[in-house]
Amino acid sequence: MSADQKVLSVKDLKTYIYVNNRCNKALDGVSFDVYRGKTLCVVGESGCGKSITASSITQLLPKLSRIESGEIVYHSERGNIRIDQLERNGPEMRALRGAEISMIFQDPMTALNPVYRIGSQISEGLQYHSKNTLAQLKQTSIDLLRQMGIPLAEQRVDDYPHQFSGGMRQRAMIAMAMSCKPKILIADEPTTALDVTIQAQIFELIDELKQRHNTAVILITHDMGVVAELADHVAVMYMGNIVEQGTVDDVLRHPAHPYTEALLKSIPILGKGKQQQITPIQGSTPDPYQRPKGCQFEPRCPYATERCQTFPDSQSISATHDALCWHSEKVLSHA
Amino acid sequence: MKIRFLLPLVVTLCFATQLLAMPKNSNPLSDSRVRQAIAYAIDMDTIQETLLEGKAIVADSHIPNGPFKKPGLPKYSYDPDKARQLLKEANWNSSQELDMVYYYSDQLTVDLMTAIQAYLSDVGVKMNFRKLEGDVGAQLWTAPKDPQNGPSAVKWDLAYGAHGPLALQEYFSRYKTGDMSISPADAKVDSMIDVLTSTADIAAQKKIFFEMEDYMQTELFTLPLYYQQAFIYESNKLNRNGGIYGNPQYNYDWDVTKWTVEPDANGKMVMNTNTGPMEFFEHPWFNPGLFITNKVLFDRLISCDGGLAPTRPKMAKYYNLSKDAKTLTFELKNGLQWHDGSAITAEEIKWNIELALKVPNIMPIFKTTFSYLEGAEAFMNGSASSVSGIAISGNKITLSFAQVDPNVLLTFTQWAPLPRKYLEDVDPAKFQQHPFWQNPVGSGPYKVQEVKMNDYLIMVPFENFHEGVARIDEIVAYPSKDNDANLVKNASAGSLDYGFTKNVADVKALEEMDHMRVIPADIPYTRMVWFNKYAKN
Amino acid sequence: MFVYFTRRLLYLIPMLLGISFLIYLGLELTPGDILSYLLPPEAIADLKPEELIAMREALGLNDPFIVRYLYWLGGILQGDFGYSLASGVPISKLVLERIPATLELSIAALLFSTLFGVILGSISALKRGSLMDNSLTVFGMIGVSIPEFIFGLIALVVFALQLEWLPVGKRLMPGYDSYWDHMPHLVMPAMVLGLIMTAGVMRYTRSSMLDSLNKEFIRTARSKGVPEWRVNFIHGLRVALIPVVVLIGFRLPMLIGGTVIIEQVFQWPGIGDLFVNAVRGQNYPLVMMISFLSVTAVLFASFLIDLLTALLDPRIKLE
Amino acid sequence: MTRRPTRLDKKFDLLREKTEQGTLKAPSSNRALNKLASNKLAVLGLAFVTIMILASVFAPLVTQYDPQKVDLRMMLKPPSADHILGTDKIGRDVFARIIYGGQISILVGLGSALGAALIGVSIGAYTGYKGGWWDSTFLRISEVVMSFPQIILVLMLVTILGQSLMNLIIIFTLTGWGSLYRLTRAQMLSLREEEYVQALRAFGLNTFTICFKHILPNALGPIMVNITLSTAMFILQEAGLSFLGLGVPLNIPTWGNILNVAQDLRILQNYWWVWLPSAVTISLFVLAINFVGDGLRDTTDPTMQG
Repeated sequence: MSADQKVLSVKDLKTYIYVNNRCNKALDGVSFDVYRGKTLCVVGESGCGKSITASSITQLLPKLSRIESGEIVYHSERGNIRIDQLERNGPEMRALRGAEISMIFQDPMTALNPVYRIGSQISEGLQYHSKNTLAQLKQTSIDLLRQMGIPLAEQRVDDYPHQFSGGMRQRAMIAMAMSCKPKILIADEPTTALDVTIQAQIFELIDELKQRHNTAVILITHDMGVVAELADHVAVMYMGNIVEQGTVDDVLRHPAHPYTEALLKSIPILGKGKQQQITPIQGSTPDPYQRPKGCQFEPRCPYATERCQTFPDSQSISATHDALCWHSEKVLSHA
Repeated sequence: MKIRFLLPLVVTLCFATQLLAMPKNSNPLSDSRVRQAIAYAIDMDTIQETLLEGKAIVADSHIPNGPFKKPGLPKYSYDPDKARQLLKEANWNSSQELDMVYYYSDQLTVDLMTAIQAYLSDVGVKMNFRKLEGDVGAQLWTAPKDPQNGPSAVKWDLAYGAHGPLALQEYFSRYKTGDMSISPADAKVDSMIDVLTSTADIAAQKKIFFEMEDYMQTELFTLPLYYQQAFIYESNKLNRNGGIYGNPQYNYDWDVTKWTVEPDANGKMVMNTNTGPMEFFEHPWFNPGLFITNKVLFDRLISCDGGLAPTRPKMAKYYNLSKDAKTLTFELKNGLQWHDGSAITAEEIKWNIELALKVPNIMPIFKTTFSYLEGAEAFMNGSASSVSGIAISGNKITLSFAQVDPNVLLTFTQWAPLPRKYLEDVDPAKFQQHPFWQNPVGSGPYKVQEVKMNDYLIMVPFENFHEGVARIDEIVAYPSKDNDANLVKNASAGSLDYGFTKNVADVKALEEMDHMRVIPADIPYTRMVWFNKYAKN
Repeated sequence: MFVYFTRRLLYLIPMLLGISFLIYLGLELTPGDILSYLLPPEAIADLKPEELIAMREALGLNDPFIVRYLYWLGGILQGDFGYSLASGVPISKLVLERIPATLELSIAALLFSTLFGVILGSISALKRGSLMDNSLTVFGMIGVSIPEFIFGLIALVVFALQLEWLPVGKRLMPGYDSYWDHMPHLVMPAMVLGLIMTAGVMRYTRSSMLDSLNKEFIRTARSKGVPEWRVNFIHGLRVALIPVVVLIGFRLPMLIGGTVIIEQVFQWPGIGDLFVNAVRGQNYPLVMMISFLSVTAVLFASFLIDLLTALLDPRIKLE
Repeated sequence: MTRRPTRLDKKFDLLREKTEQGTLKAPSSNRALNKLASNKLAVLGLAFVTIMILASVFAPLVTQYDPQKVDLRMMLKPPSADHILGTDKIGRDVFARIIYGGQISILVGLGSALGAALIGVSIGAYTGYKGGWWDSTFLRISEVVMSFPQIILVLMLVTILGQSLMNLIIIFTLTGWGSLYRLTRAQMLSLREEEYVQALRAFGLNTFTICFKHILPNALGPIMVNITLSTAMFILQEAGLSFLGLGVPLNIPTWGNILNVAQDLRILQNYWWVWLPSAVTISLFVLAINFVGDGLRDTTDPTMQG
């Protein structure tokens, strides 16, 4: 994996949320890289900071939150751009959004503006990132919809979101995200609000687009099955940290962090039959305002020792594989 | 006839004068001492100075100051001790609450009621007041079935109101037994009223007025509070050119044709005033002079001075009232015209009088005058097709009366004939609702030019007016009632050149404006407190 | 959509019938007497009871209730709105004469308040928590806390009497030929009524806009890289407007009610003025018809607002 | 190229610092009350409303003057040590009249709002929960009532019932219950689908108990907000009716009736102390109530954060 393939690197990113006059350290030092034409899956329980990571990259954070420190570097064709230093909704940031980095959101029901036609919403970004006539814009919307596999695209382009089914809306969202052929596509749990049967179609579509346009994909999910299917790289998050990251093979087959291990044990794997043993993760996620002192997973960790009272350093397992645990060797050998 | 029948009663009652200072029934207000105590308790002089801002005259009778008022009537000047003493003599029960009613919705009335309440409570009389709602007339004046013993058919004890009749006799004639809701039959009053309403001779009138005033005020049948004045206001742009001032609620010789106004930028003389029509022109047979329209759109047969004493013929070439006051003769001027150019005929005057007899709501003195005509009764009950007491020959009209009406000339100074051809089909019961009153045709110095019902009315001089064409080019009347709520606003903004008001607060404000002048006018308009003297149950 | 609106229109009929019955029932209970309006109280004192009875009979005040109601309703269906008891003028004429004045005043006030309310409300929402937002909120609240007639009277004293910038009141004056001549007269009443209503629209726009700015589609729009004004107005305000329009529909009765007092202050010869006079004079037919017509107007206007909402909100068409 | 710090940044820095030092106080258990207390305007409003209510109730302790005590020799005197707000047209103490006037005005406002709430909430709660024929009937009735311009309905009822204090409260109640009814009904419609209600029903509790004892308390927040706002509205309406001469009879001192003298332009322009104090009192009182209502709304509405 050479460095010129890298499109995005995030280093020691800290993003805090200040709601209700309190400070929630939602991301507390997150680092990872994203490569052209590869899929990075970010997994973790809800509230672990997956979505904040995604919105930090596009600076689409809630109003009462801010990037405290760290770097987000976008390696564009024109050179490196420090996203974290751009003004949130300033012109430079806007030039990246949609055109270079685009997003797909969790709930296609609410992510589309109910009062505008699908077509105009798809081409809205294009309108700002390229010079096109209205007719061209419409044609592009139709083409995109057709690519997304929507039948009768010429007619449906004039429909309103409420006239679309959930799956179709998410396809329209993807069409919208892909309209400017971005370098990075961030999909934030794109299928949680959809039927299981539709989920597979959506993922297939994303994968196909990735391959066709050589787009880097950051897929945020909590579905390990999806990870196994789609990911090139995996980052596992827990309480605002990436506790383990590596290639899909590294992480799924050789988990080096007790949380990853527990996570994998807690979900059934399709095809393994009734005999498989499912062990839920003991304890519950701590209150973000009353965090444990050292390792965040320590209170729930079966490997916990005295040492875990201090925050662990990143342990390199291999060139592609890191874990944030004092006992990663033990975990590795256990598996 | 009646007098002869009642004489013995009067004599009997004269013996009973000693007994008069006793309650006549269970109602303490039937005791004159209680009524007098109430009068002594109220400091009218202070009220006049302060609340009324000096813009009124303290009253000592129904009748306003003038030749018909007896000098030295009892005044009941403020004397709370006397009041307390009288109440004690009359065994006033201090737990009793008097119920006082009124019907005006202005602030001044409420303030006055509050002040009176305070004065009464000072001498130990509890009083609560309330404004009458709904059918005010019925609540005030429903007379009991038995005029002698009652019981009262109305609920109140005291009522505050005003009486401003055109003829002085009317002040007292309403006390006649059976007509009023408040005073048990009093033969002495009845007999005096009979004399009062049938005497045309001035000296005899004066005598009976004096007698009546004295009796009413001594017994304090009703407590007169103050004489209301009317206040004429004019802008400095207006010039009457010698025209006199008088009672602005009625018609008098004010020579409106001679008035001038400073011309506007276009050289046009425009006089702005209020009391323009709001939904319709109010007909001139009920309020003959309250509204500018009734004053200038219609003409009268006789003219009078500012105090409403008949002075000269107007539409008539001459008039003559016979010595016995039972025959009145007019001759109309030649060539009199309505605003549409058609001639005014003597025959039309007769038709007008006959119509007036059938219209229910016309001014009471008009009604009295016309109903005293010979044959009026027969005409009213349908047994005659016309009134026999009206004779026409050419331009001459002769009215023969069955009964003497002391106010017959007064009637003709105020009553205005109307053009027959527009009103031929009118239903007398719905006289006011006739379409004629949307744009009336009259005979006065001004005629209607443009009616914009809710915005304004423009009147222009009538080119064939028999006393010469009026000089002001346009009278613009903005819609209002006779008490214009927007008077001060419009006057400050300079959009009122003439009008009159009885509202003391408005007068003060007008006086403070440099461009306006205010001329007070004495009018027969007495504010009083009526006592309900019937027993109540 | 056509079916939806036809149904919506048909639904008005039983509603109007119910209202008409209630109005008639209510006014039949009035203790007032038309004679009290026709004659001043002093005059009634001079009339005999039998004269009063005769006058009442002549005015048709003695028929049984249901007969009077049916007559009234029948009349309305034939376009006969009855006659004013005071003048005998057809009510339709009286009302028609007054409609332009009231329509002018209320439309001016409505436009003014909508325009300013929406603009200020959006600014408030976008600058949420800023000094601007807080002062607008406080001013808005002060605005709705001052009794409207005091507001009107003070405006009148200041602008008409002291500064002499605007006429003191009234509408048409002699010599006005063009329709626009009387516009200076409209300024003050419309502004006073408009300002009072602005506060409400502003407040509602602010919260609706805040609501809309918190929606997911705002983030979607931002993720496309479009400029902020487009995010805020084309996406945020456009969606926020739907409930604002609905609110304006709800407030139409308030608008008509507001004209009642404002017309009194500024001598504006509209329906409100006619109504107050009719109430004071217990002119039954007139009070009944104006109430009925104002409710009809409100219902019809809310129907129009529904139409407008449907135009603004494509989701409604399915229902 | 660094971002310039904004107003928010400072706040964030402070919060972050406190968090890191561990000095940030944990929020008190009652979040709603806490929030109301942190809303300065609402606290100020509540204080003013409380003071005015107390002053009115204990009026004789606040002022030595009788509000009805006429002194014709002392009319229209400007504020002085004796009469801190001067005297009115018949020499009554303006301050005393405002304090005593508060009794009636607040009674009209609050009484009508509570009356309207009683009718609106009980009908709304019951029919909203029960549904069916009664529900649709009352829904229609409320639609009819609410499509009337309020003042037109009020004026109509004033002519029917006549002008008196009690009648005014009844009229305001009759015309004002609609919005509370709608509100309660809407709350009921959503709450009755909640699982705990299903559970209560499964226990066999009767409708009345479920409705008023178990569901209604959960809908009280918005209802309270509405009651405060109605109170403000009725106080303003009382003043409006006084202006038309159709409100509380003029002999009873109310803020509206005291203010009514401002119609006399001479008073309005020359004797400010006769009308301005009552205008200010009405406006401040209404404003204060509105602040309280807004504060309450913010605390009871979970979607409003920040």
